[in-house]
Amino acid sequence: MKRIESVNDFVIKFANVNGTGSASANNLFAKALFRMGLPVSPKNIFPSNIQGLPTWYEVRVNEKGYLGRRGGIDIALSVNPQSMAQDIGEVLPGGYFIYDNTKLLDIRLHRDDISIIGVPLTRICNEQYDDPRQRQLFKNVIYVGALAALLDMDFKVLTGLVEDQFKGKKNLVLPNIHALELGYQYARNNLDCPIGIRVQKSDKVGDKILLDGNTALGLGALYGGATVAAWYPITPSTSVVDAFEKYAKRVRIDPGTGQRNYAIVQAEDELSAIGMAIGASWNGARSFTATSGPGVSLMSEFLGLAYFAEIPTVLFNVQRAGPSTGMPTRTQQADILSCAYASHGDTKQVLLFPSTPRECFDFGALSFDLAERLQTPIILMTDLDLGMNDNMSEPLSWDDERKYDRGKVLTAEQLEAGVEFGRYLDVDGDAICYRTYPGTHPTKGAFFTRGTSRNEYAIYTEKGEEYEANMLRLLRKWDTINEYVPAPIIVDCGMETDTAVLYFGTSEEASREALDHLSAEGVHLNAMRVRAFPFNQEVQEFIERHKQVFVIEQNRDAQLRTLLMAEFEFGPDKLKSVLCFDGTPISARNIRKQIKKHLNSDNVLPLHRDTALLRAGETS
Amino acid sequence: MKRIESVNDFVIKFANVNGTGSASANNLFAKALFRMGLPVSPKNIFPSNIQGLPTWYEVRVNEKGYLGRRGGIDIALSVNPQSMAQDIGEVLPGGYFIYDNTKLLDIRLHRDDISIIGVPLTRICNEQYDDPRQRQLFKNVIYVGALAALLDMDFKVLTGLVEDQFKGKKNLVLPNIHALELGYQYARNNLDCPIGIRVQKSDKVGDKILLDGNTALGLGALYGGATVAAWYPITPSTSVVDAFEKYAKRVRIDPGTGQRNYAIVQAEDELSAIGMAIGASWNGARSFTATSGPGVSLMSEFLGLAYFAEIPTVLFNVQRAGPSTGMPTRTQQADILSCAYASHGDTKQVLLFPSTPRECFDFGALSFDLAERLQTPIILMTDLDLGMNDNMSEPLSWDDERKYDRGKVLTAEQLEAGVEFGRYLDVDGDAICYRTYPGTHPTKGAFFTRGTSRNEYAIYTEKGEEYEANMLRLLRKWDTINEYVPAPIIVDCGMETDTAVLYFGTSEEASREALDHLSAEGVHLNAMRVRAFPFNQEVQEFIERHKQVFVIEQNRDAQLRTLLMAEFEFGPDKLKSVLCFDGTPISARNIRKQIKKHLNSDNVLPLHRDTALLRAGETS
Amino acid sequence: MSYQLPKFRHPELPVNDLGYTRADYEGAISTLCAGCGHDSISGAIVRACHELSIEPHKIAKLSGIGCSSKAPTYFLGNSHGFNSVHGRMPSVVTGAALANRDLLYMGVSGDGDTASIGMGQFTHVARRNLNMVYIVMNNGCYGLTKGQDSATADRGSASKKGDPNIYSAIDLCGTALQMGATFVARSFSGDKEQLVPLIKAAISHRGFALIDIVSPCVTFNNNTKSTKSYEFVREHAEATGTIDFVPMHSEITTEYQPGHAHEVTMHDGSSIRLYKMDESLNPFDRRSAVNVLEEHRYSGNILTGLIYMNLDSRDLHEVLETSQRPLNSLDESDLCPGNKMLLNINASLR
Amino acid sequence: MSYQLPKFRHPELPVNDLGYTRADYEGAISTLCAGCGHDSISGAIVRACHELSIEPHKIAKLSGIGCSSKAPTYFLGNSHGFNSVHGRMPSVVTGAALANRDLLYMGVSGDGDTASIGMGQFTHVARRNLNMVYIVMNNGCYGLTKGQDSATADRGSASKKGDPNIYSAIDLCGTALQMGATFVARSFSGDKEQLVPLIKAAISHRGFALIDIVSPCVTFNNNTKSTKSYEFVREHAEATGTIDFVPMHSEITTEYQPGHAHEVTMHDGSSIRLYKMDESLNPFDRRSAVNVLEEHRYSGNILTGLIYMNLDSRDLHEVLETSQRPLNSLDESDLCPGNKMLLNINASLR
Ligand SMILES: Cc1ncc(C[n+]2csc(CCOP(=O)(O)OP(=O)(O)O)c2C)c(N)n1
Ligand SMILES: Cc1ncc(C[n+]2csc(CCOP(=O)(O)OP(=O)(O)O)c2C)c(N)n1
Ligand code: SF4
Ligand code: SF4
Ligand SMILES: [Mg+2]
Ligand SMILES: [Mg+2]
Repeated sequence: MKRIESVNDFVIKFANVNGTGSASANNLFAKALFRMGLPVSPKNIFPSNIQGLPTWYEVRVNEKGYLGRRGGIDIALSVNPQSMAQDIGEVLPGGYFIYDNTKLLDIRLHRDDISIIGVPLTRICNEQYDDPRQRQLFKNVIYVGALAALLDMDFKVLTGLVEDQFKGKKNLVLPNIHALELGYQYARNNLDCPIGIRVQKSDKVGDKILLDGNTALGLGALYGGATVAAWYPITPSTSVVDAFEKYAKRVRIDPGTGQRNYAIVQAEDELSAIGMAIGASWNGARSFTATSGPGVSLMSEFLGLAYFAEIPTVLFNVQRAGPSTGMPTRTQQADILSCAYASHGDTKQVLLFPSTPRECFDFGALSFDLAERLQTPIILMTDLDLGMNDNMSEPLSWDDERKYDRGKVLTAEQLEAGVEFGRYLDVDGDAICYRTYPGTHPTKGAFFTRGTSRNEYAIYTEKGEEYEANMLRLLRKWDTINEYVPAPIIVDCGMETDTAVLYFGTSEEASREALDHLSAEGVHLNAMRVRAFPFNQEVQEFIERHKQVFVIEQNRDAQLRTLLMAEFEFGPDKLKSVLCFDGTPISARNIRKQIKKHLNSDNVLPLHRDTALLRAGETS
Repeated sequence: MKRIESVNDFVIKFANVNGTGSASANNLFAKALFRMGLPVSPKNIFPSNIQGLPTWYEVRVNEKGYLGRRGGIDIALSVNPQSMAQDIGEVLPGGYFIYDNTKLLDIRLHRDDISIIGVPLTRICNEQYDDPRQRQLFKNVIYVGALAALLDMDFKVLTGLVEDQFKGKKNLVLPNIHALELGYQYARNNLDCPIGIRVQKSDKVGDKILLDGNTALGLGALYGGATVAAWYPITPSTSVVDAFEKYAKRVRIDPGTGQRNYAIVQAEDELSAIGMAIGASWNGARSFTATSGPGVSLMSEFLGLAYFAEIPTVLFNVQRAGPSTGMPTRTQQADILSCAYASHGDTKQVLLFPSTPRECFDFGALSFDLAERLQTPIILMTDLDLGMNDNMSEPLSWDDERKYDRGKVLTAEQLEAGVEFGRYLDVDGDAICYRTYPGTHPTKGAFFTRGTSRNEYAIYTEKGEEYEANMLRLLRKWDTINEYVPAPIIVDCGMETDTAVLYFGTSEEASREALDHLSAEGVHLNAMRVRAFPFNQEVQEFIERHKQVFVIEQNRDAQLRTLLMAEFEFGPDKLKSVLCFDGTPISARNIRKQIKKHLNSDNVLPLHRDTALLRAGETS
Repeated sequence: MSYQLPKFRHPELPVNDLGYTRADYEGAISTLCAGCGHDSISGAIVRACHELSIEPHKIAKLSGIGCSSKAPTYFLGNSHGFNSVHGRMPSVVTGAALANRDLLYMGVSGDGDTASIGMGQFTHVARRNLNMVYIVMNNGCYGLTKGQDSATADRGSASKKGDPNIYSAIDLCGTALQMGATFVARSFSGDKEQLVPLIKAAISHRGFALIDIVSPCVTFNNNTKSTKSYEFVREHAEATGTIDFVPMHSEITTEYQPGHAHEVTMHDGSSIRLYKMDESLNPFDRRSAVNVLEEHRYSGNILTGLIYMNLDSRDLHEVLETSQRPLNSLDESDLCPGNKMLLNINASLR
Repeated sequence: MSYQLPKFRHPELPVNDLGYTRADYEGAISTLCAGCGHDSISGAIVRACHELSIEPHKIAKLSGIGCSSKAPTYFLGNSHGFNSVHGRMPSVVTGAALANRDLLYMGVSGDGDTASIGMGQFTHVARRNLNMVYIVMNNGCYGLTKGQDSATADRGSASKKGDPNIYSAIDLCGTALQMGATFVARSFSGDKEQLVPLIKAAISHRGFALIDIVSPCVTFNNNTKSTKSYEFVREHAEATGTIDFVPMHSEITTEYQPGHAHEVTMHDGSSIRLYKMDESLNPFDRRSAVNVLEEHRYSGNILTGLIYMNLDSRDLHEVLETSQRPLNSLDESDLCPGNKMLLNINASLR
C-alpha cells in the first residue's frame, strides 16, 4: 500500500451524530490549523433534523489557498457507527481511517488499501468521566487531541484557542485542555505519530479571517444602518438575523435609557416579513428581511409591489437546494430566475452575488444604499455554503468617513421652498424620482403609494398612455441601475485565448483552482466573476470578446445563462454550461472535467441540457 | 367634410357609466349584427370600480372577418357627460358622434370634421317612464333602437333577439321591444337615416358562435371531468368558476338525490385555492383553480411543490395588466416568465396558450388529461381580452367516444398481482412514473408524498446522487412533455420569404390582419402560432428556417422571446420583438407599423428594448 | 417643524385648535357607489381627526385591496397613504410603525381583506398589540369583485345573487379578543354619533384598536335576505351603551349624572365616558366582553359600541423597548459602530 | 375490495377486529430527538387506530413542515401520507377530502405550522367544518429551525435560549371555538390515557375535530422557565374530566355508576362517556366551553380533556350537498354531459 504523504495539503472529513456537540470540537480543529497559518475551508454537511442522524464536517487544508471543494477524502474520522460503512468507503486509496475502536471495526468494512487507526474514545471517556453528558461532549475534544498528535499539530495553538474561546470561564478551560491532552497522549503513546499527512506552521493566511457569510451579512446590515429587521425562521438564512441581533444588542442599545436603536420582529410568515420590511422602508427606515427558497416564493407578490411602487426593499436570500422544500440543508444557486423575475407582470429585480464573507459584509451594507438610491428591491443572493460555513476571507473594514446614500428624498424645507413634487416625475432624467417620507410637511409632500397604475403625480389612472410611460421609465431606470451595481471582476490569464469562464458567488474558489490546473495542462482561459444583475456593459463586452464562454453555475437549468441570453444576444454555442446541482458545493475537479469534455467534443446540440445529463455519471 | 362611408365595416364605441345596465343593451347591439351574418368583435373597456365611472364598449364590425382591435373610432355613442370630451375627440375625421342631446353639447367640444347627431334620450325616457330605475335601464335600449335606424339594421333581428333573451318572461319582452321602437321611431322621424355607415345582411359567420373565453373554459373543465374547483375571486378570472358552477348546477346534480357530482369551494385566498386543487388531484379527483396575476404570485410556492412532487395540477391564469395590482381590468400577456419558472429552485412549468373560445374549451378539457398523464402542473394562459369579451369562435364540440386519459395509476388488482411499485421509478423510460390513489390497497401502494428530496421509492433522502437522479429524470420528463403538448400552427404565406412572425394567444387576430395588409403591400411573411411551452421541435425548426422572426407579444419585456432564447440558441438579430403593453389588445395597425419599422432599419442593438421605447409615441 | 398653514379660509367654516377646517381633512371625491356605507365611515374619520386636532400629515393611512381599501383615497388628502396588496396591510403598517413611532397609523380594510386572505396578518398584528387603529368596513361580501360572500357573512344570509351562505360567520371582534387585542369595538356606518367618539377613543388608545364597522354594500348586499343590509342592521343593532370622548385638556362642559356614567382616563390624558351601559358588560374586563359577545352570537343581534378596552395596554414599541426617537430619524452617527469595532471582530476571527 | 392480509403473525401480538396487530399501524423508525413529545403522540395515534380497527390504508395522513409535521412518517406506514408545505396542510386536506369522502383524514401540524404561518388556513378549515382530525403537536417553539418562540408560547415563558417571550399566546382551542369548530379538545403528550380516547372520539366525530396537544420539545423548550416543559405541564394540567370511548357495536363491558358519568352517542353509533366532569363545564354547550377556557386563561393552568363537541355538526360535504359516491370514483359517464348539450349551447350563442 502506498500511503498518501503530504504536508499542509489534505482533506479530512469528520463523521458525527448531530446534536452531540461535535460542531465546536471540529471547529476547534479547523481554527487551530488556520492559526498555524494554513488556509482551511471547513464545510458542515448536516441533515434536516435536530438529533441522532449522521452529520459530517469536511475540512480542506491547502497551502496554495485553494478553498473550493476538492473532492475525495484523505482522512476520515468516524465516531458514528451509523455512517461508518459509507465513511470508510469514501477514503481515497492510501488514505487514513481513524475511528473509535472501543468497539472493533466490523470485519466486512475492512480495507487493505488504507491505514486504519483506532482510538478507544468511548473507553477513555468512560474511564475519565461519570456524567454521560460529559462523556459525550469530551469525546469530541479527545479526538481533536489525538489528531493533533497524528498530524503533528502545534499543541499550544490548540490550548491557546481553548483559552481564547472560554475567556473568563476558567472552569471550562481546564477540562477542555485536559480532554485534548488525553487524546494527544493516547496517540503519542500508542500510535505511529505523525502519519503520512502532516501539518506545519506556515504564513499563508496573512491578515485573513475565518467567518461565515451570514454573520458577515448581519454585520453588513448593522453597519449599513438597518434599524428594522423582520424575518421568519428558515434554514439556512436564520443566522443572518441572529447575527444582526447579537451585534445590535452590543452596540445599539442606549446605555443610558436601555432603549434600542433597532427593532426586530419575528413575523408570522414570510409574506408578513417582507410586508414589514416594505412598510418600514416606505416610512424612511432602513430595513431588511432574510429568507431562503420557500420564503422567496411566498414573497413574490410583495416583490412585485415594491418593484412597481418603487419602494426600497432589501432581501437577503440564502439559497438552498430546491425546488420546493428540496434539500433544506444543502447548497445551490437555483433561485436566480425566480428572483430576477419575481412576481407576475413585467418585473425585473436587481440581484447581487457576493462570493466571500467580506463581500457579504460589503454588499450587505451596500444593499441599503442601492435600495434607497434606486428605489427598488435589492435581492442579495448568497447560499448555504457561503452563509453557514466558515470561509477564509479578507478582514472586514469600514470607512468611517462614509455617509449613507439615502437617495432622492425631498425635505420639508425643499417642499416649503416650492420644489415641484411629483412622486413619479422623472426630474433628473435618470428615471429615478423623488420621494417624501410620511409626515414631512403639513400640506405639501403627501402622496398615495399603490400597486395599481398611477400617473406622475401618484394619482390613480387607468389610461394606457400613462401606464405605458411609467413602465417605460422603469425600463430606463434599469439602465441607470446598471451604472450603480458592482461591476464584474475580470481575470485575464495573460495568454492569447478566445475562451473564457464566467462564474459567480460560491463557484469562485473552485473555478480559480480549476483554471490553474487547466493552465498547467496548457489550457488557458480568461475569467469573469459576475457580481450583479443587471449585467453591466463589461459583461457583454467580455463575452463578445471570446468565442466560447463556460458559464459555471450550481443549478440544473443554467439559470444565469438564461438571464444572459435574455438580456443580450449571443449566437449558438457561445455560452456553454458547467453545472453542479447535487447539493454539494461545486468542486474544482468537476469543473475541470466538464470544461475538458466540452473542449474535446464538437457537439452541436444545446450544451447545457446535455451537460446536465452528463453529470448523472459523475460523483464529485 | 367628407363623411366616412362604408358598408359592414366600421368601429363603434359606446361610452357609458358603469353600473347603469348598459352592458346588456350594448351586447344586444353586437349580437344583432352577428345574427345578421356579420363578424363582430366587441370589447368591454371597464374601470376597476363598481358604479359611476366611465366604461366603454367598442365593437368592430368587419365583413372580412378581421377581429383584432383595429384602432380608430368611426362612430362614438356617448351617454356619459364625464367622458364626452374624450369620446368626441377620439372620433376619426368624417366619423359620427351620437349623443344624448337632452342637454346640448358643450360648444367647446364641437367639431366641424365629424357628424354630430343628437338623440334626446333622457327626454324620451322622462316622458315615457316614471320609475327612475326604468328610465336608466331603457335609455340604453332606446339608443340601440335609434342605432338600428341610423345604421339601417334589420329591426326584426333585434326584436327576435329580445324574444330569445327573455324567453318565457313576457313581461320583459314587450317593454324592451317598446323601448327599441321608441329609439327607432325617433331616429326615423327626426334624423337622416341611414348615415354614411350602414350594415346589411351577410353570410360571413357560418356556424360560428359568440362566446367569452372564460365561459368556454368553465365548460372545458366541466367536460374535462373536473369535480373539485377551488378558487378565490379576482378579476378577470372570476367568471371561469362562475361558468363552471352555472353548468354544473344544470347537469351535475343527481336528479334523484339532489346530490352534486362536484364541489366548489371559495377559498380564503389563492394559497389555499391551489392547495385544495393539489390535495384533490393527489387524491385522484380532477380539480382546478383559476386566478390572475396576484394570485399566480401567491401560488408560486405550491406550484413548486406540485412540480417537484409531481402532482397533476390545473391552473387557469386569466392574465391582466401587471405588475402588482397593475391595471386589473386591462389585458396583457405578461405572466409568461413568472408562470414558466414559477417557484424557487429549478422548475419549469407547462404552459398552454389558447387563442379562441373554442381553444379555451378544448385546452381547458385537455389540461386535465395532460396534468394526469404528465403528472405536473398545467398552466393555461389566457387573458382578459379573450376571457371577458365575446369572441367569435368555432362552435364547441365533443367527441362522445372520448375517454379521459387518467395517466399512469396502479390499481389494487395490479398491486395485488405483484407489480413493483416505486412512486418515482421510471419504469417505462419516459420519465413518468406510476402513482396510486390513497386507499387503494391494504398493504401495497401506500407512499409518502413530499416536497423534499426522496428516492425512487418515495423514501426521504439527502443523498446528492439520488436527488440529482430525480432532477435529471424531471429534465427528461420535459422531453416527454414536448410530445404531448399542442403543436404550433404554421401558416405558410405561399411565397418565397426568409422572414416570419411568431405569435400566441390573443395576438392572433391582429397578427393575421397585419400580415394580410403587409402582403398587400408586397411584404410576405410566414407565420407560426405557438400553443404551448415547452416548445416543440417544430417551433425551433420554423425559427431556424427563417432569417428573421418577429415575436409578437402583449408585454413589455418580450417574455416569450426570453423563453425561446433560453430553450434554444439563436444568433443576434434573429428574433425581433413586436410589443404592446398599454393594457389594450394589440392592434393590427400597431403590429404592421412595428414590423415595417424593423424592416426599414438596420439597427444592430437588441431590438426588443428599443421597440419598447418606440411604443411610447404610439397611440393605437 | 412649523410650516405655515394655508391662510385664507372661508370665514364660516369652523376651524379646530390647529386652525384647520374640516375640508383640510377631506380627500379626493369618492368613486364608490352612491350610498355605500364606506363613504359614511370616511366621513366619520374626517370628523374625528378634525375634532381631535390631529395634524393631517402626522397620520399615515394604509389599506389592502377592495372597495373599502380604496376609501383612504377619499379622506385625509394631506396624509400619506399606502394601498398595499390584498390582505397584507397589517404587515405593512407594522413595518411603518416600527420605523416611526410618532405618526398615527390608521389601517383600513374590508371583511374580505381581513377575515379571508388577511386572517393570518390580522390575528398577528392584534396579538403584537401594534399601536394603530384598525378599521374594518364590513359588508359581508366582496364588493370590488362583485359581491361574493365573505367570511363574515352570516350563515343563511343571502346577497343579491340569492344563495344563502352555508358557512358560519367569523366574528372579528371575538377573534381580536381571542388574540389579545386591547381595544375592541363594533359599530355601524349609519350611526355616526356612535362611530365618531369610538374612532376618537381608538386613536387615543395605546395599542391595537379594532373597530369592526358594519357597512352595507348597496350594490350587492343590501337586499332583504341579507343580515348586512341597512334595514337589518337598523333593526338588530343593540348598543352596549353610549360613549362620549373628551380629549385631553378639554374643559369639561357636558353635565352628567355620576350614577349613570362611567368615566375613565386613557393613557394620553383623554377620557371617555360611558352612559347607559348594558348591565351585563364591563368593557374593562375581558371575560365579560367575551361573554357578552357569545350571548349575542346566540341572540342574532348585533352588539355595537365599545366592547373591550385594556387601560394597561403595552404596545409593541414598549415591549420591544425601542428608542423614543423614531428609528427613521437616526443617522450614521447613531447607527454605525465604526471601523474600530471591526478591528476587534476581525481579531476574534483569527 | 378485499385483499388478503399478511398471514403470519406473531401469535402473542394482539390483533384487532380486522386481524391487524398494532405493528401494522406503525411507521418508519422516528428520527426525532429521544424523548420528544411528538413520538408519544404518534404512539397514541397508532393505538387509537388499531383499537378502532380502522383499515390503515383508509387513512390519509397529511402535514405541513416541522418536526411535528415529520411525525406522520413514523406512524401508519400503510397509509398514504402527504408532507406538504409549511402552514398549508389544511387546504391540501380540504381538497383531498372533497375528492374522496370515504377516507379518514388525519392532519398533523405544529404550533408554528398552525398558529403562525398557518393561521389563515387553520381558521378557515375549522370554519368550514371539514370532516377531519386536526392534531397540533404544540411545543411552544419552532423545533426544526432550532427553537425560536412560536405564537403559542406564553408571555414570559423562556426557551433554552433564555429570553422571556414578550407576546401573548394564541390559544388554539379558543381560536377554533371562535371559528365555529365542532370538536375541540386539549391534551398532553405525556398523558396517553387521556389522549387515546380523545383521538378515538375525534375520529368518530363528523366534522372538524381539533386536538391541541402540549408536546414538549426536549431539545429547545423543556427547561425550567418554559411553560411547555414536561414538568410545568405535569404540575399545571387540569383535566375537564376523564373520558372513555366506546366504539360502535362494542359490547358494553365496563361498569359505571350512572350518577357519575355522562354518556353520549355520536353520529356513527359510537359513544363517549365522561366521568368526573368539572362542574363548570358542559362540553356540549359552546358558551360554557368558551367560558371555561377564559377562566383558565386567567388561572394560568392548562385545561385538558374534551372541551367542546357539537353533536349536531354538519360537515362540509353535507352543507355542499356532495354526492355520497366519492368524487374521485366518478368517470366520463357520470361527469361529461356529451356533445348534445354543446349543440344547444352553441345554438344559444348565435
Ligand atoms: C391576491 C389578490 N387576490 C384577489 C384579489 C381580487 N380582489 C380585489 S378586492 C377583493 C375582495 C374585497 O373584499 P373586501 O375586502 O370585503 O372589500 P369590499 O370591496 O367589500 O369593501 C378581491 C378578492 C386581489 N386584488 N388580490
Ligand atoms: C415557507 C417556509 N418558511 C419557513 C420554513 C422553515 N421551517 C421549517 S419547520 C418551521 C417551524 C416548525 O415549527 P412547528 O410547526 O412548531 O414544528 P416543530 O418543529 O416545533 O414540531 C419552519 C419555520 C419552511 N420550511 N417553509
Ligand atoms: S360595490 Fe358595494 S362596497 Fe363597493 S362601492 Fe359599491 S356599495 Fe360600496
Ligand atoms: S427539536 Fe424538539 S420538536 Fe424537534 S424532534 Fe427534537 S425535541 Fe422534538
Ligand atoms: Mg367587503
Ligand atoms: Mg412547534
